Amino acid sequence: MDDYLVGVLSNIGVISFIALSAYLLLLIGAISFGQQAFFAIGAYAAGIATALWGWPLWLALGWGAAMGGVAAVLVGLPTLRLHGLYFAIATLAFAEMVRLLFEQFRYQVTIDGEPVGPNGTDGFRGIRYIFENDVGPLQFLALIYGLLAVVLAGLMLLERSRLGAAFRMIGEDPTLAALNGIAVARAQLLAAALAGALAGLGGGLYAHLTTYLEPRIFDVMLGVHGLAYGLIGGLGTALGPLIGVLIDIGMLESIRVFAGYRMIIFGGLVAVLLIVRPRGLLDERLVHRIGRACSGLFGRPRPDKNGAERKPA
Amino acid sequence: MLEISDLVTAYGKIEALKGVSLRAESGRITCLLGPNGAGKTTLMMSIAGILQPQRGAIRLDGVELTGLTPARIVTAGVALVPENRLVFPRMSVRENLLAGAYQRKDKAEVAIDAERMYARFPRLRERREQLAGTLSGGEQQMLAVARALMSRPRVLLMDEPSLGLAPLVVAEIFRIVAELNRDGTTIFLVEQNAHMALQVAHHFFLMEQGRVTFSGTPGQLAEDEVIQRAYLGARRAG
Amino acid sequence: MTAIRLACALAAAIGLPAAAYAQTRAKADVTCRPSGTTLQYDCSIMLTNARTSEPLGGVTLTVGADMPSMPMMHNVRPVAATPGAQAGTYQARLTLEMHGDWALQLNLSGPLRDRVVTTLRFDPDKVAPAAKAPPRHKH
Amino acid sequence: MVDFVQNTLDGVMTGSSYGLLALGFTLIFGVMRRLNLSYGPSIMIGAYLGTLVYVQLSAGPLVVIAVTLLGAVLAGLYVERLCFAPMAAGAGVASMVSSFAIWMQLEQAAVLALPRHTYPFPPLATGAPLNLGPFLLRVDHLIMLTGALALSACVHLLIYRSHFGLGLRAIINNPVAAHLVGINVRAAIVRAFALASAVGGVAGYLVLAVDQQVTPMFGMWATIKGLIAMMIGGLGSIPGAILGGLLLGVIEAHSQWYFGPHIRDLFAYLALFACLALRPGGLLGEALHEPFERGA
Repeated sequence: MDDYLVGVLSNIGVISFIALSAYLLLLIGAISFGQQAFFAIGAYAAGIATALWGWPLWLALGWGAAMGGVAAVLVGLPTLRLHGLYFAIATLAFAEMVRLLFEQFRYQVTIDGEPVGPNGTDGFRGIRYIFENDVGPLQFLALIYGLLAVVLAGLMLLERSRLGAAFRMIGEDPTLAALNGIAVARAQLLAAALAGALAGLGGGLYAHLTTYLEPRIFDVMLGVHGLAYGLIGGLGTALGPLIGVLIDIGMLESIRVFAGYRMIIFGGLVAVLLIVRPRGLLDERLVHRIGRACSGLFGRPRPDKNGAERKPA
Repeated sequence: MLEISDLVTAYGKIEALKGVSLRAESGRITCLLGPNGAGKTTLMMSIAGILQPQRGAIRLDGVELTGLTPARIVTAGVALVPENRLVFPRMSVRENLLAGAYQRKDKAEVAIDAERMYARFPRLRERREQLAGTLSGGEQQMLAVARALMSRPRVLLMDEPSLGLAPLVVAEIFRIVAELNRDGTTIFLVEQNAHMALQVAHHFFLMEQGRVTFSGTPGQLAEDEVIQRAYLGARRAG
Repeated sequence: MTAIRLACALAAAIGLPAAAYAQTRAKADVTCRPSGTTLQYDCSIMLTNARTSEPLGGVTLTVGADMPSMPMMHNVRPVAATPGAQAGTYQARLTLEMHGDWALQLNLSGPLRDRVVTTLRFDPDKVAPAAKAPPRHKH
Repeated sequence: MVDFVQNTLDGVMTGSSYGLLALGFTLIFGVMRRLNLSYGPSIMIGAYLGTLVYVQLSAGPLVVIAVTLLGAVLAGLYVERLCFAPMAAGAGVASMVSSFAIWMQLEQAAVLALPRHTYPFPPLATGAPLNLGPFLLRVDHLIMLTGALALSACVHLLIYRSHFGLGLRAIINNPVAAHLVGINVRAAIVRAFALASAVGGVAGYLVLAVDQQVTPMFGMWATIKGLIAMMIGGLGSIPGAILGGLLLGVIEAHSQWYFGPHIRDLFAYLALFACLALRPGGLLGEALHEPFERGA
């Protein structure tokens, strides 16, 4: 595969982490415009760990994910109890604050006669772990998709677990969830931490993929894109956001011939798609129908034929 | 005269109205009795145009209303006093009345009608500049009725006006319903309070699970049988 | 900020010795100028060894460009650079989508594998190193 | 002490444009409980048409204002038709994401039409600044402030004294009841959108005339400043929008004076974050209760 295709696939893999991070919060009904902040924190943390402290890659990625999770809990504490819209705007404000703080953040160590490390708006160059340790583009691609597979498996398991059910209940109606004995606040914080760690991990991978970070990369565009993927692809399962990413970057790359007009076509397409399927392609109803169809195939007893449709509120 | 023929309204696949036919004669009080979930509010919302029926027709004095937007239905002369009142909470009583006459162009007449409403509902005059949200249940009900009357409707639909009100206030509401009818307003009343409704109604219908199961005048059925059939579900054979 | 610096220093102490720079590190000086047709630029690149600063000839080099905001979205398909007359000099013609700041990614995939990133501001009439302050709206 | 008052004055001046942007946001949010992320970009489209007319046809300020206003209204209605009208009652989030997709579309369309990074915009006034005692008042800033206050007064009168305003407030209070009293809710929402876009167009014109240049970043800048000012002032509250805008302007002016431009934006976001965490309803609005519908 030529380098360009590997590059695109790597981008798709890395962005999927932030899409899954926003998806996880959408599960509990929280709309976050700020996952790019934890993506940035993870990227800088992992970049510093390998480029400045010489840590091995897996430890650096773990460190990035942990920092993302911790930051998510810290910002989640005062905001998760807020009403949906206020939480969305609070996360936007927090993410912009993180970006502006990174514009002031300077921490450099001289290695080999050269200052290496974040230098405010000039960015953070030289995260050269994959070159120093001879990690080829294909190997790094395998690492990205390996981690993504693990995360997806984890999310699929979560879907079937009690915790997954608790998340969806909170997403539907937090008061009702509390009435059913779910510790709503704790579950929300856990979801925020998981989402923050996911974004942090994605950030760490991104830092090593591009070897170069700059605060402007992590502005509101990235966060809103992450949110949009889940809503385009559908919130039925963890695959939904990935479909959103494929449509977005897959589409952007494939209609490269309209170089200048991509966003015009893509923007219009998303708007029309959301009219037809306001809850995304793979939404809960479709997933439920597929589930019933599959259970029919495998001979499991099927629930009664015309399941009652929910009466709109 | 308001005429409903074979009306079917569904939420997705669930048919809330399974072919309802009934009439509300002009100048009379017609009442619709039935338990919760019989489809009474669905019928009211279908008449008012908030819900679009799948089949059947709604006509007012021969004019077809089915499929019109709520605004056009108000122009045709229908006014609905909705279930649990839906006053405009953060607007004053006066502004709620003005909103009721939103479609009317005759500003002077509207002012006279407003005075007339204050005369009929003295409590509203006292609370004229107060935010509607701060009124008591009974006062909000009177405001909702007054607001509906401000559009000078040919027929006034009332969806469970006694809901959640103290007995004293319920008696007051029904006195007003009778008084409005005496002044010439055709009223189509949906109620669960069968006892009070039967005292004012000239004609009534019973409804169960989206179907009309009885039509007649209060005298025809003894009150207890009405209640027994409407709420306790008479044996089909009976 | 000092708290963060302390935490970083501590982390460095417990970290393993900084990875030895087995690989040679490349350094790049990039100058671009408008090629006449709008949004198209001719760039000449000088690759040198970061430590010994002698020119790096015979490297297969591709040049890609990312818009700093949403890099994975507004990017330009990488172009292969053609070696210039002297050793270590390369030429590449870039077609961008927009004026403004672009981060040029120089990918070395020849005998030596490395990536160097420089940010330049591309205007219709001139190309300059990105100014210190990003072109944020003045307000 | 003089600096303090001078900064506050400057802050009030720039804050007035934030107030107008917030006013436009509040009108849309008030009527439909929906967030329109394309609000800034639709104003930018109007501004780009304005600068096009100014550059190509060297039109006078009045023509540029008219074109900017008309462009903003047309772009605003385009957004309403595509992102908000077809959405079912429950699809709040879907229409917000759809408005984001259209934001991308409008921004790229503007960049394609006028690829250069900055374009000139006719200045409001070019006279020397007036001095009022020890303080300096730029003439164009003064015009912006008076223009903003005058416009918000007009909008206030329109909302609280006119027939159209009565209908709009009824919809804000209870959309179903608004239907029942015979208000054509659909048409009223479209008119509210047009009004909000027009207000945004004026705000955009004033800001860009003071700045004398327009960049594609203006769309995002306007959306975010309008959003912050609305949130500080209080959702759906018209006086709150103006107050929120002025307050934001003052906070920014002082933080810029003491800490520099980068920290200025940081303080603006800090103010917003603190306001949300401590008083979600904002200064004058009341906190939202009904859930922000997640989808049909």
